[in-house]
Amino acid sequence: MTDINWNNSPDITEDLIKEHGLSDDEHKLMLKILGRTPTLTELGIFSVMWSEHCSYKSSKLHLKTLPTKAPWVIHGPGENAGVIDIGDGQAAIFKMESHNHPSYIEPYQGAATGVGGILRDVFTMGARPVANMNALRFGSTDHHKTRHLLSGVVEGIGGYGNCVGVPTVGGETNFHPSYDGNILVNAMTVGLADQDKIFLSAAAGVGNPVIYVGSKTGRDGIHGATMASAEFTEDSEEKRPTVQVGDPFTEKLLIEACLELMSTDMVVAIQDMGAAGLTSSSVEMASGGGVGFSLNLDMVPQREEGMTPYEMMLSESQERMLVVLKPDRVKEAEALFHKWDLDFAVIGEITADGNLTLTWQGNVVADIPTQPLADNSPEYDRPWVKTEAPAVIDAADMAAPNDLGETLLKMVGSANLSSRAWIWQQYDNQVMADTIQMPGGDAAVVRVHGTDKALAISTDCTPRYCYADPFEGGKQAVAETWRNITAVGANPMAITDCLNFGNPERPDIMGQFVGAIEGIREACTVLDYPVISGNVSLYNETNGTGIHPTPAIGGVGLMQDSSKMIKIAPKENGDVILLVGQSNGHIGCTQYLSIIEGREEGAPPPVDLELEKKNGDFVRKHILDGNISACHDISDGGLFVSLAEMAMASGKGMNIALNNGDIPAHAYGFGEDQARYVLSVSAADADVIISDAAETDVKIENIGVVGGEALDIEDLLTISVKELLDAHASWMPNYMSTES
Amino acid sequence: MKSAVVTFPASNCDRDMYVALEKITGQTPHKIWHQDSDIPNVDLIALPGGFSFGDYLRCGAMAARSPAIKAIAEHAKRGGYVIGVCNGFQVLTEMGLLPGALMRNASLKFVCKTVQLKVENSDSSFTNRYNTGQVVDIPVAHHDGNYFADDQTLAKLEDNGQVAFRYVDEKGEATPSSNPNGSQNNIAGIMNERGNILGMMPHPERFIENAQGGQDGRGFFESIINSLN
Amino acid sequence: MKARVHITLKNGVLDPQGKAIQHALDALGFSGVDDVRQGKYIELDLAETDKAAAKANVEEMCKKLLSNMVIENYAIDID
Amino acid sequence: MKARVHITLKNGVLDPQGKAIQHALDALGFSGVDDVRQGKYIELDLAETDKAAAKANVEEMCKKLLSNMVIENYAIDID
Ligand SMILES: Nc1ncnc2c1ncn2[C@@H]1O[C@H](COP(=O)(O)OP(=O)(O)O)[C@@H](O)[C@H]1O
Ligand SMILES: [Mg+2]
Repeated sequence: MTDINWNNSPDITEDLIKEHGLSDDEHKLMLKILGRTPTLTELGIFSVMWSEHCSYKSSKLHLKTLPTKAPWVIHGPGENAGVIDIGDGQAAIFKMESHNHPSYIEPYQGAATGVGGILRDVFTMGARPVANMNALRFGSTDHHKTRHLLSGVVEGIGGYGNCVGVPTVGGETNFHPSYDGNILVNAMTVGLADQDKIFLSAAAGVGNPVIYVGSKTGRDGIHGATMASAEFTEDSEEKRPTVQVGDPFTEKLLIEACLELMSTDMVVAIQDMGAAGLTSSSVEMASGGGVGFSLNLDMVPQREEGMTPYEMMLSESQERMLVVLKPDRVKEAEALFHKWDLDFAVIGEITADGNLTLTWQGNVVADIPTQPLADNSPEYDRPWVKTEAPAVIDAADMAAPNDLGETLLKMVGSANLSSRAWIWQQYDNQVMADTIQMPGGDAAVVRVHGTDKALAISTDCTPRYCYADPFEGGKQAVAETWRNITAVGANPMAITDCLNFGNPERPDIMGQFVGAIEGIREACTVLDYPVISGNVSLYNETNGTGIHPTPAIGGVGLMQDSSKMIKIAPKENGDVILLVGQSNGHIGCTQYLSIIEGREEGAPPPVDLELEKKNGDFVRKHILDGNISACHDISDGGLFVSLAEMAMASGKGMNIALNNGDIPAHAYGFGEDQARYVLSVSAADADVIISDAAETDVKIENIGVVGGEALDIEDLLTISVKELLDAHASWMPNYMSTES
Repeated sequence: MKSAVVTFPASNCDRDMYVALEKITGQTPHKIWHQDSDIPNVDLIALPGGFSFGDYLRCGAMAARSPAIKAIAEHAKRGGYVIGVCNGFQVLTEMGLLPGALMRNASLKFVCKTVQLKVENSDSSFTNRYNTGQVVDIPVAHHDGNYFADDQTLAKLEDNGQVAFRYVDEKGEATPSSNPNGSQNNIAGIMNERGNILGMMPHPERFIENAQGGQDGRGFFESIINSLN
Repeated sequence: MKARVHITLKNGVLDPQGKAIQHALDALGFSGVDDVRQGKYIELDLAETDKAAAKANVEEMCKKLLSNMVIENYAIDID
Repeated sequence: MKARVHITLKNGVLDPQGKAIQHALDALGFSGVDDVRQGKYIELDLAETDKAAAKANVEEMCKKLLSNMVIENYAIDID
């Protein structure tokens, strides 16, 4: 064994090990792997590699049960991002990731660096990022921090995404008191690559050089463990902020430089430095390729003076990448990075022994076998209890509102259903000039540059459903993305997930997690819609109160002919409005119940996945046949809200007559039964669609026509489109311009 | 029309401009890297949108000091056409080729949306395919598009017909609420006195086909082609 | 009464702007610039005439709005 | 040697940031703020050891890059 001789290394005491979050078993395992006491740097490396964040120790067992395969899946979970085949030798590459905690501490930088991180996960695989999405959850609108957090997060996402020149094309935004102390900032990036130019992180080739490129390393983001290292740093005059600051300018250079590098044949392997920076990138590259890494830390570009090996290995400085090059190409690659004004340093080489060997100032400061470190990362089967299914609420037991029109107005002007234009106008959603469906519709659509193809993207989750029934909620989140993608005419291909939950050490929370995974599994299986990447964020909890379980799903669909895409706005007066799907007036867990009755209870709407598939496939077929001119799925707020949204998008009114039988009108209008769509079609096409529906046993009803200045629902309500628009558009700007 | 698009390190609408020029002119544009001091002989040089150097310090400031800038200025001096869109407009003011400056939006927020522009005068090389007073839809996407010039400069711009586009409402009125960034006199785009240099905040290159939401941007490029014939 | 506030990044916090300025100066041929840090400078005209009261007031403003205490420091001069 | 540069907007130049700060302070209940102007503060670490030379050099930097003479003024302190 190599001589470990870092004379500065302190005693590795029990306390120090505790501070690094290692359990007794993990401690023992570490000693067994090393065959000796670790150095401080080694302890730090074990600690981060085995942290929940890097090791997925609480979730792994369950994540393994998700369906990840399909003929069109090129790389599923396990790589930096998932990859699907979109034909013509091209691939779409995508992933969603959380940056929750940093965004609560410092909303601008937390959200900005979240965007930066997910972009790197995608371009590190050789993809040019073409679209960003953001799924945001904030606390109650009454909470004193909500405005500050919302404005900072949105500015940070825009500040970063706008500068790197990737359009932010959609997302979702909820407010709920369960996020008061733990907001969620989930960012998703979609990229495009040629299938023969996809890069992986597994290193190979003993003697090949290991290159560090990008920004210099500072002491950013060295978390809880900082105390342990504080005594070894020169200056302690002020407590170091653990916040990382993003530099989108450098990220843009990094994207261009890396893509240029990857267009040559110089690269053996490449990996971004994400969480746990140099540590996780080097361990993953080495263990993934079954080789060792020998790194000379003196060669690491450093922003600050006197950095210790511990700090360098744990730093989370942004905008950095690790690359293994072919040996004779270093000069060429260096010139390329210098053209883009980026740091480039050979910091080590690939070795045969499988160890991560770090030297610093002439001494070996760490020497860890990477395979055991990666393979033996802890895996827990945490105890869990199933969430008890809540009782179904009957709308007939509930008083009807006096004025349905006023009720609808109140709903479209509420915190959770009002327009998000205040948000998306701060995002450049058109840069790259291929966005053909901008925020405001069901799914965002971007063209595959230079082809007829397009990708449709949607992020969805209904946390109140997941809280009431994690299984149904998990199913619903997947189904809603599938439905949104279908509604624009695209074929849903695969999803990424971002699983945000509370403390997994609590059996009830773990039960939520397990339930949601089961639901996602079932939905993905039935819909033939595999999970190809994802991220888990646990411990979203303050003072024992966890967030609502929030398994955010990001779905991607493909269109062969982007000219067939449709939007939610009806086109012509006189067009017929069709309602697809079964309306049962399901009122439990609805927006209506929450906004109008102030109650959050009952069972969420059940998701019949076979029905989803049948109805969705039917709608998509008719979109592609050119029979449908506008389509909107029914989700939050039910049928009336969907109709209102379509009217607002077109500026045209509608004359609707309902056939609600013995279901109370408010339940029929605001119930959130799943697997439903509203279509706007020409009169001639309506006949074609209705007769096809009869043949294929799809429930469809003609409920009215487009026209006039108002949304008029016979015997129930009449509201001018203008009034709807005013209520819908004004909530967020008003909210943000008043002080808390 | 022979054209060239300049790329600074963090330009991000260079491809969009390139694609628009290629589609509309039918000719492959040249690419100019900000470090190039030799530039091709073309009719039009386009400075695209983006963040050139991260928009640090001041938008366009560092770009306006790049090696390629000298040659671009010479091209302009010879009477060659130069357009600057968004960040490109900021670069042109920083270079001193256009008067005034672009300040932080009055809302202090980035703004991305489609706005209405009034074509102030269809006599120019950049607007002759539009009608005077025509209202067109073009998207904006910027953080610093709040045009400022001192009163004298402003008066001169107005008197000489150097204001090319103004933010207006659907009726063509330059109202405060139709102004997305607080620009003086609702100015969206201006020309130099000689009429061969134009800077504008809105992005005509993003609106050249209906799939993008509209194609009112085409007229801008077609005007330049037209004025060469 | 005038208050001048300097808002600077805490030590160790990355300063992308400063870095870019340094780089640009270098490219323009200015050598010997070892480091650049960019901060904000805010001048406030105050109705207050008591120096101590003004200072206390501006201190509050810094904490509540002008500076981001997570990554920035502030310094106040009154005259 | 350290140079401190203050870059401020010229009189008569609109200052959207200053105005927004003033507005926000007002909304937060800070009264008696008559005007706010926001500028930039740049610190440079210079290799130069001669004060006059350093000042001349930084003056050049201001003219060439750090300030936009159309809208901004600069002031340099060396120490
Ligand atoms: N944070 C956000 N950023 C960008 N777009 C958003 C954001 N939140 C919501 N949107 C957009 O607002 C529209 C409505 O959102 P939502 O009600 O969640 O749609 P749906 O119910 O169809 O899933 C969508 O087009 C969505 O992309
Ligand atoms: Mg939808």
